[in-house]
Amino acid sequence: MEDTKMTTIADSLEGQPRPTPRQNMIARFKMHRGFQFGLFVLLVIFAMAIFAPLLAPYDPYLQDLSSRLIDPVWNEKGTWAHPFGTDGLGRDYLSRMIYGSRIALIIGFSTVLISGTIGTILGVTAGYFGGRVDMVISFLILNRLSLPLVLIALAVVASLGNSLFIVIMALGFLLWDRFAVVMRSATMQIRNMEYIAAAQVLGASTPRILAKDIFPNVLNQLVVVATLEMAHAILLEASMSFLGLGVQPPLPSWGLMVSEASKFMFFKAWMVTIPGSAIFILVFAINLLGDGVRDIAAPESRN
Amino acid sequence: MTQSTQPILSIENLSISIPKGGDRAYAVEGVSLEVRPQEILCVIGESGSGKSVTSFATMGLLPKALQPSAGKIIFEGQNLLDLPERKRKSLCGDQMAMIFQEPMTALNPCYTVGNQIEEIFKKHRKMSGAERKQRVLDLLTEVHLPEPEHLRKSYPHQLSGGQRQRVMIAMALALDPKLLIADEPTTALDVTTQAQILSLLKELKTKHSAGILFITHDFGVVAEIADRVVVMKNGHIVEHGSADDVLNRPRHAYTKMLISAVPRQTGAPPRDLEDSPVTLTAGNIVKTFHTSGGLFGKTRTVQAVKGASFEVRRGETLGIVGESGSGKTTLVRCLIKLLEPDSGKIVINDVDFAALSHQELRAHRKDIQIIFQDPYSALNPRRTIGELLIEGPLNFGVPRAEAVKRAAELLKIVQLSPDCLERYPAQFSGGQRQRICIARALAVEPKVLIADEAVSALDVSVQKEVLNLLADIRDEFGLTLVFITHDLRVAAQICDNIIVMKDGEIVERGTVDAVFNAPTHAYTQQLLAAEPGKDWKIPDFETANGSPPC
Amino acid sequence: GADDNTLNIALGLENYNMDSYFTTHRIGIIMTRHIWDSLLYRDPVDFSYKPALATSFEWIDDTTIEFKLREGVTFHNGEPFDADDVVYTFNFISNPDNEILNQRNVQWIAGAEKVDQWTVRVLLKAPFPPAIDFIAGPLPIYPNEYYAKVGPEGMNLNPVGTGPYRVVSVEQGQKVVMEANENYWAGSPKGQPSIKTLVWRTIPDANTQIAELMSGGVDWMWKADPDQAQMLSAVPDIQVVGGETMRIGFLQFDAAGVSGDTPITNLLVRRAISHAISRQDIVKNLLPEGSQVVNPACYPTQVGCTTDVPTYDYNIDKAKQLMTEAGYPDGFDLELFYYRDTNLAEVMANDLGKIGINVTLNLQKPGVLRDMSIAGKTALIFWTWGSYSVNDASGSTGVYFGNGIERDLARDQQVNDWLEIGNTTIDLATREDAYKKALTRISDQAYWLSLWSYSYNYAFAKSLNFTPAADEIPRFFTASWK
Amino acid sequence: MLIYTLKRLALAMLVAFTVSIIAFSLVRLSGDVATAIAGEAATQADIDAVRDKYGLDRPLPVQYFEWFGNIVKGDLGKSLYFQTPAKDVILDRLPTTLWLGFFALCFAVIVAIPLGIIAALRPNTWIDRASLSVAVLGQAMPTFWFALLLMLLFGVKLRWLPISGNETWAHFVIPSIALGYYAMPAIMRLTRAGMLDVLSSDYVRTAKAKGLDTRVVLFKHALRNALIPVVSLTAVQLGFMLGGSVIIESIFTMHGVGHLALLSVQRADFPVVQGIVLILAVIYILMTLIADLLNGWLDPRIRLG
Ligand SMILES: Nc1ncnc2c1ncn2[C@@H]1O[C@H](COP(=O)(O)OP(=O)(O)OP(=O)(O)O)[C@@H](O)[C@H]1O
Ligand SMILES: Nc1ncnc2c1ncn2[C@@H]1O[C@H](COP(=O)(O)OP(=O)(O)OP(=O)(O)O)[C@@H](O)[C@H]1O
Ligand SMILES: [Mg+2]
Ligand SMILES: [Mg+2]
Repeated sequence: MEDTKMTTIADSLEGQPRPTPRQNMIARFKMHRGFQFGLFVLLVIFAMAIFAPLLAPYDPYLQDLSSRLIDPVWNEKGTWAHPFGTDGLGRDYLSRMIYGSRIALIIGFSTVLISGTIGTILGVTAGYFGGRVDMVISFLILNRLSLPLVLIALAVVASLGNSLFIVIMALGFLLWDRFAVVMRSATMQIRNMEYIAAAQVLGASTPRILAKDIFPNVLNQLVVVATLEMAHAILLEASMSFLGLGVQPPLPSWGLMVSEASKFMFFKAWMVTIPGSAIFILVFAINLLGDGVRDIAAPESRN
Repeated sequence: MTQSTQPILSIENLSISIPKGGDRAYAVEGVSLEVRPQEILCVIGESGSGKSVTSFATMGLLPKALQPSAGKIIFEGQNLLDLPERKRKSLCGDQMAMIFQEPMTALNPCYTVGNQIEEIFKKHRKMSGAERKQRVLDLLTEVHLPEPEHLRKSYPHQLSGGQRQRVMIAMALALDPKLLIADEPTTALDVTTQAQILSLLKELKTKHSAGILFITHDFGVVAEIADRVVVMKNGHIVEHGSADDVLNRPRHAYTKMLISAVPRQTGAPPRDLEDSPVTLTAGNIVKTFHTSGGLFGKTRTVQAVKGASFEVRRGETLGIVGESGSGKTTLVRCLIKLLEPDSGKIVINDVDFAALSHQELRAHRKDIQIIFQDPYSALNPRRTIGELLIEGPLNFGVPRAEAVKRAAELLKIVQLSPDCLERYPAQFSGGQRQRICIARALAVEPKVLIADEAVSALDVSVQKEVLNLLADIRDEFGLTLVFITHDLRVAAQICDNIIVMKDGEIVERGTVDAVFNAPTHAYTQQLLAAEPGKDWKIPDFETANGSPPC
Repeated sequence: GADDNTLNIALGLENYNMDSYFTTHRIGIIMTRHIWDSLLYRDPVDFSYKPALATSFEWIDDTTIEFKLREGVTFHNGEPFDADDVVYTFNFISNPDNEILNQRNVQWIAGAEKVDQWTVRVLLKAPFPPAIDFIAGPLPIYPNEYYAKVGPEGMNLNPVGTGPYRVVSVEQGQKVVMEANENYWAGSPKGQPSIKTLVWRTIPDANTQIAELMSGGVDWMWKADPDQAQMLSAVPDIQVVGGETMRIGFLQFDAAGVSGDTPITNLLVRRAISHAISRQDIVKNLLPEGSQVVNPACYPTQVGCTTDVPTYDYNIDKAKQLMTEAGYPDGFDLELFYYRDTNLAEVMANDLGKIGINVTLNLQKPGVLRDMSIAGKTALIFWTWGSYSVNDASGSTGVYFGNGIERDLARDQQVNDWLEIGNTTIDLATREDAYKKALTRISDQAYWLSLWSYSYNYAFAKSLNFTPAADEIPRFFTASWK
Repeated sequence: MLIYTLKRLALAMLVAFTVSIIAFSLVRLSGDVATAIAGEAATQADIDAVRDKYGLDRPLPVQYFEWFGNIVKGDLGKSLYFQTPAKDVILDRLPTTLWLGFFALCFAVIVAIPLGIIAALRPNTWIDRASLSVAVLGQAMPTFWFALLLMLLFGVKLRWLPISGNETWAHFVIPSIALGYYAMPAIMRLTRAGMLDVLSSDYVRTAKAKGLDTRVVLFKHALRNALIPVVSLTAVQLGFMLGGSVIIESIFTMHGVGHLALLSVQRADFPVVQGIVLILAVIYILMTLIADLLNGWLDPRIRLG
């Protein structure tokens, strides 16, 4: 009697195939409201950026001095002709907002592409080879960390001139530190895994080990850092543009829009609120997404 | 012990449910057991059988996710599950105490040993500081710790594992508890240390008249100390009775299966290998580590291997035994050139590996392969079994199609179904993973196969299967096997010859028989003496087993 | 506020050096007028010259002016004022070795001579018509003994003058506190100061200035953006007044091709651009009350300036037609350099876009931009110019045109010759005629397109009596609480 | 420990050296410094004079070594803008920034650590979610925008606090909150994660098995261990905050080095910019050193390791 019960339990245990990592991930994804929300918002902003010409009611650069500073539609004096109102040069705010998503995303993605590449190469190299290589790279990282980020970025832009390209390059070459730090420790962890030793023993070359064994296993953490750094880059660009050392007008950068509108701060708060909230929502969504990726794909790297 | 004594602890029909998404509905179901004074009750069972959960439920340490759904835990006449939190807390540490498995992490690294013991007095008794200090010193002396005065002021990280476990025991005994729960207290320790702790516990049992609930998965330990035994499987008790009955006359098939899986001191009959050619020669290998703690940390020098030499013949299995830190792993990592030895020769089939350049080495790597201890970290979780199995052959220039075909065959050899190729490591159990590791090593058709503690992480039943598989493969492929273990029984079962290492040196070598029956070195003798349950003659049963493939 | 008789002034820039001769910022010019006096004083309303430290002056010849000095004036530190101070000051600043920052203000001075204790002669290197305007403006008289002792560094830390206000403390780059000079000499054209304490605070961010003004932290600010000004005027305790200044905005064309053979060297293109900028619209919508479209290459009140020059009305069709004639029917790419007023630059870029010129904006620091223009890296620059508040046409044209003037991108000999006459002749009619010719040619050849004059908004507490002046110099010694 | 400290100080010097090279070359990228010094109305002759006066016509490495040699002597050169020693200009403003950083850090820590602890004690409850939201909001809020909102509310609308300047402690309240709020999320998350980690650790289980009071378990056994990584992070955050003070100080017109840095960047006052970069870098390194020492004090494994 007892016997039969035991075997059935045993059978059901062994017979049931364990879920694949992907199935696990999908299950976690389905549970994760924050990630879903973040993803949704980001996709909406993405769509906005891609279909900007279709969505925007006006040319974002089209000035009309005769219809300056029109209030948004929810204010008494607003009209549906300009749902978000117009700016100081009579440009349609909604259209600028829509096109602004392009700038924000371009900044976010390109910066992370540059900084991620630099940081990952440095971090993985340091983590994999250790020893002296690690010492040199750690020193580099320490140097980078001790440089005041905002100040250096401002100095570079101030000297080389403000343009989208320079801002991206400046941020790209400054924001690699977190990539390097995280990739370094992640690689160190993986480096000590026995499957790396196994691959060596099986005659795999170092590049092959890096590509096949190290990289796929640090990828999750890379994605997490990349999302968070993307948010960071967008915020920094906004701050720099706010200080007047960001992208060049008349680009409809949200940060620049806040900067241009900040003179109306106390009287026409909506002009600051709209682009400000757009930055906030985008960064918020990206952060949710990053947290989500961490929870879903790499729950082990919670801190 | 006498049946008439009133039990200190009796667990009645305890069930603890697991929240949805777990691997089963109950962590334990309908568990009943009793612990009596001056008695050691051993709970034995394989990993995940519910041993820890039962003991945690008693101490009120269950994680929030797990809640007792039925049953009673009666201690001194009161049901612990009904007691208010505060009352229960005043029992813990006072009337009942617990020792944990991991001595390395069970003590708070931030406070001195003395401080952590004194806490108990502060909480449960009113004592002056001097009194408390004296009691701490007494306790430390009682558990045979050297220099109690100095030790009291030490931090946990300054102590060895065995010393920490003694501190844990001292802590548990502080207030003379009626019930002592020990959850695998010796699993993480070396045999010699384990023997000392076990004898300490036996000594305390009589001295303090406490009842001890001792959890383990090692039948040797059971044989060594148990008065009565409870066998658990998948959350159920399948058998219980006196130690003698359960060990020598088990009734339940599962118990029989477990006992028959326990490796025997007397392994296979000695084989004649004198005429086989020598495949592997290690000559005077030396390896010293110089560690530096980061950019400017202190440097430390460890002589891990101090000149080891040996030969292994084709078809032979050489066992390397020794306690933790004796240099076993370092030695074999030098053999396969994962570490660069400081000096020495490694000759495999007339090629001196130590003299090869990096480039030449890669071509020769296929001759020597290794299986690691931890089946969980030895497989890249991001690659399918198929990719893992063809990795080696591809590196050595085998065409892809052929490599895939061979991978499927290999899976058959290690008794897994070929459709496992598409799956990821996470979908396999520990034993199955170890089989995959073996298949991966075999894929490049090595001449020498090294197994570094390849079965230590596995349950006995699985351990036995893997050992059998290794022996079969060795014979089938004419492999040379270097088998590293800290478990003398395992070594005896599979090896032809044995090397004993201590502090980086080989202190004894010889055939299994010679080493086990007539050890010459004091250290070997000590090791053998420390083997738990060495007096237990393991009965033989007919059992059918073999886990279903994949 | 009025209750503690303290005026809190918000300034966007800091005065990096309190020594009047070692600062070029307007803030420095303003503070100078409060701390020191000059020999003469130019009336802010009718631009007439009034006696100040000098009671009278007389041109002895084309290069010599004699001043009779006022008696009984003392410096803040008690040092009496007399001819030695004047002579010392003029000799100090005209000596190139002393490297005073603004050489333009002093390079015409040969030196000064003491005639007697109350008479001084200032010697010119060559005839220089606006000399009196300079003497009435940026050339304050320093105490000779004190300055000889402490030098520019000491003067920076602890300025001493004869002016209506005395410096109490200087927190470099942050705050300057001044107190009314109790012993200010009677009869000064500046009048006696009424407000006891002036606190000059540096608040670079315009928003913060407005916030402070609204919350009562400061009592006075200027250069509020026209939109801000409009909205500020709706705030109960605040009044906003506008005041025109001599500053004008203009486009400088590289007509001579210093930056290479760009389309800008083509007269038709320059004229097309001049017709394409919607100056009137910009002035109406984006500039403060009081700003107006300007046509000549100078500010109309300036001596020698005339508005009777060829003008360019806003006419897109004509501009397009000119572009076609010039051979650019499809337009071209152009970089517009500028150093301030991004929004105005944006609108001009937009305007030029309408005639096919695809403009990229390029913001630079002024010093850098000037260098770039000299080095031939700029074809079109949007500048603004305040003529140092010198009410003479030479203050404007003299900087951008003339033989040997490196910032001259027109390099028109005819223009330069006429200007030479205007700049160096004392006779007013001759000057006016020469300037008129030059200005006419400048406009006709479109070397420079004057855009507009800048009017400033002054926003301050309603309880304050304050009148702005056209020379961009707020005079707090004339301000008072209601 | 002493040797360790000395080694760290040596490291700090080394970093200061490399950072100074970076700072120097970066700032010298700023085009022609002489032009910037001479000002809007300068003529070419003026510029040449400036160039000659400051030795800007010599090769860069020569200038660098001279500059560095002076730094070693404690001389950062002369501010091109103020014409006074850059060291004085910077040191004059440094206290403001340090106070701002200190207050901001206090704000961040005082809010973040309790919040992190509470969240860890009640994981996945509304408290946990609420504190996580506070954190995520903080991370997503552009600092300048948050600062402007605070200024609008407390300075203009309510008139509770002064808006700009740094004369009294009241001037520091809004800026500290604005600055600290950005640093808070990271500290909170780490406290929470560390606490969760520690609460499920073996030694906390041991402490519970000893029947200790929850209070003792939490504050004696758990918190100390959980705080060890937080200390390092906090040091790093202080470094970031000193950098972030550029924005906050500019908005609130606090005369600290951050604001000075922005202005100096704009007017190419390179000795000052170089000096600030250098000083901030050294402060950062010193902070990590202090954090390490603090960790050594908290964690005997480091101290006695
Ligand atoms: N916190 C938890 N949440 C969910 N399930 C749990 C939890 N802890 C334990 N379990 C489940 O309870 C069952 C019994 O676990 P337990 O730790 O008692 O096993 P064990 O016999 O002590 O094994 P081992 O020898 O590995 O320590 C297992 O199936 C396990 O998965
Ligand atoms: N990479 C390393 N750096 C520094 N010291 C090391 C390193 N690897 C091993 N050691 C030291 O060398 C000695 C031998 O270690 P080794 O791992 O070979 O022992 P082992 O016999 O395999 O022990 P175990 O049974 O615990 O696996 C130990 O003292 C260990 O601390
Ligand atoms: Mg267990
Ligand atoms: Mg080992």
